[in-house]
Amino acid sequence: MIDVVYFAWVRERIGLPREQVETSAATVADLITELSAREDRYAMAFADLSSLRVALDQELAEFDSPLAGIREVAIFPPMTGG
Amino acid sequence: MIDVVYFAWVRERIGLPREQVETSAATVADLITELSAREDRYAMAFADLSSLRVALDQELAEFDSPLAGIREVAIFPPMTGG
Amino acid sequence: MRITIQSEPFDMGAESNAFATSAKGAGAIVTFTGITRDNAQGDLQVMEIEHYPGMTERALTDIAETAMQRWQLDDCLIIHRYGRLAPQDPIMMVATASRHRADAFAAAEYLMDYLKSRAPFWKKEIAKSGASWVAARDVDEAALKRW
Amino acid sequence: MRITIQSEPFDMGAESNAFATSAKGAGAIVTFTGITRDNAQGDLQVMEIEHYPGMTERALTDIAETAMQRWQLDDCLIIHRYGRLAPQDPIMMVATASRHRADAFAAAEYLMDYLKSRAPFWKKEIAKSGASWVAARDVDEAALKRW
Repeated sequence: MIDVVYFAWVRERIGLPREQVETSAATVADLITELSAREDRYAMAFADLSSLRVALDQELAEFDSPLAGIREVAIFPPMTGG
Repeated sequence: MIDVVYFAWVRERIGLPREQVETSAATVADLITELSAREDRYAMAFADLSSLRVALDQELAEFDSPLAGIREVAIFPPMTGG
Repeated sequence: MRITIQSEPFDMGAESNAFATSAKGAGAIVTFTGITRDNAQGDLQVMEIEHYPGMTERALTDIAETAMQRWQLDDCLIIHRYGRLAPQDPIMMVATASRHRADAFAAAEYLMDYLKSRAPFWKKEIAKSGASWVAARDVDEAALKRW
Repeated sequence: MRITIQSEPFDMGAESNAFATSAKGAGAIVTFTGITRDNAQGDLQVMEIEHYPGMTERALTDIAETAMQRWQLDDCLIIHRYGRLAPQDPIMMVATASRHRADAFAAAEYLMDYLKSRAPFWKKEIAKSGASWVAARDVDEAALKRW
């Protein structure tokens, strides 16, 4: 079980801010493929990987970063602070 | 007759902030040579031209700038504002 | 070094003065303040800022610590708001203190560049004409390359 | 655009707030404040700043107008004191307002670089150990080359 959190329009398209996911995905990319296959709202939120960023346990990461040992995956659009 | 004004250590070495000078010097450099010949305190203040800056009618100028039509010559060290 | 993430408004002048007072000995203080701008249509009602609690503190602390190591700074400050902001409200500010103005300027620009594109904040403009998420700008991503 | 040359102290926080308020519409405000630093011996009593009345106003106006033309600025501000300053007193400040942070930063650095070496101010440190004129630094002259 892994916590998956969403922000901004990713959160809005998926319709929830956080969920627990039962997965054996090896990488963030695998997890995204798995969720996209599950329901349309995920497929729509994750359609364009170039407009997504990810963090693992609150550190920025890559799509091919391994999920082993990770408790929290965050998926969100490019940040717009400042 | 031209007004000549001095600032900072140039003023201190010459011993006055402003004076009127009767001169037919063609350039700032000529005026400096003329004043330096007049008294030691000028010669000492103007000994190292590389540590002097000049302004003509309140605009930065060069040593070879002509004095024709100028009312006020200022001689001072490099500026240290800010 | 102080990092503050808050929903409440802040007073940039009072924060600047407090920062300058605590950074005694520094000759140079640079501040940057980001203000909520109206949208192109001129009908912005609210700017909503979402953030990632936990990661935000971490990301800003990392950015500030890197700046403290990379430049000769006496101190640095980051304040960033989240929640609902009105047009003209300050969104965030950074401040840097150094003996040297070049270090104070460079560090402030570095903090801003990283804060724009590497700190987990997202802005949504809520206007009469509709709501939309502010898009990241290529120029902000490109700005990171210089560091 | 405001240029103020004064012997009285000023409150950098209050000036920053007033500047930001008057520059409505700008998203980015940058300020630089120069503070009187103690000398190397730690015995500075007074910093005396001499200036060239008339030329100072002219030089600062020229510098500010050039910045306004060169960058996309909504407004800019220069305040510079003269006379006798105590350690920790603000000496001067500049502020710039723009839609774009890059313009606000670049213009503030430009103002500072020119103000350092092209505005007719001279600083004298009066300390227990003696009085001396602050020497211009090569690095300040060199900083002008980038513009």
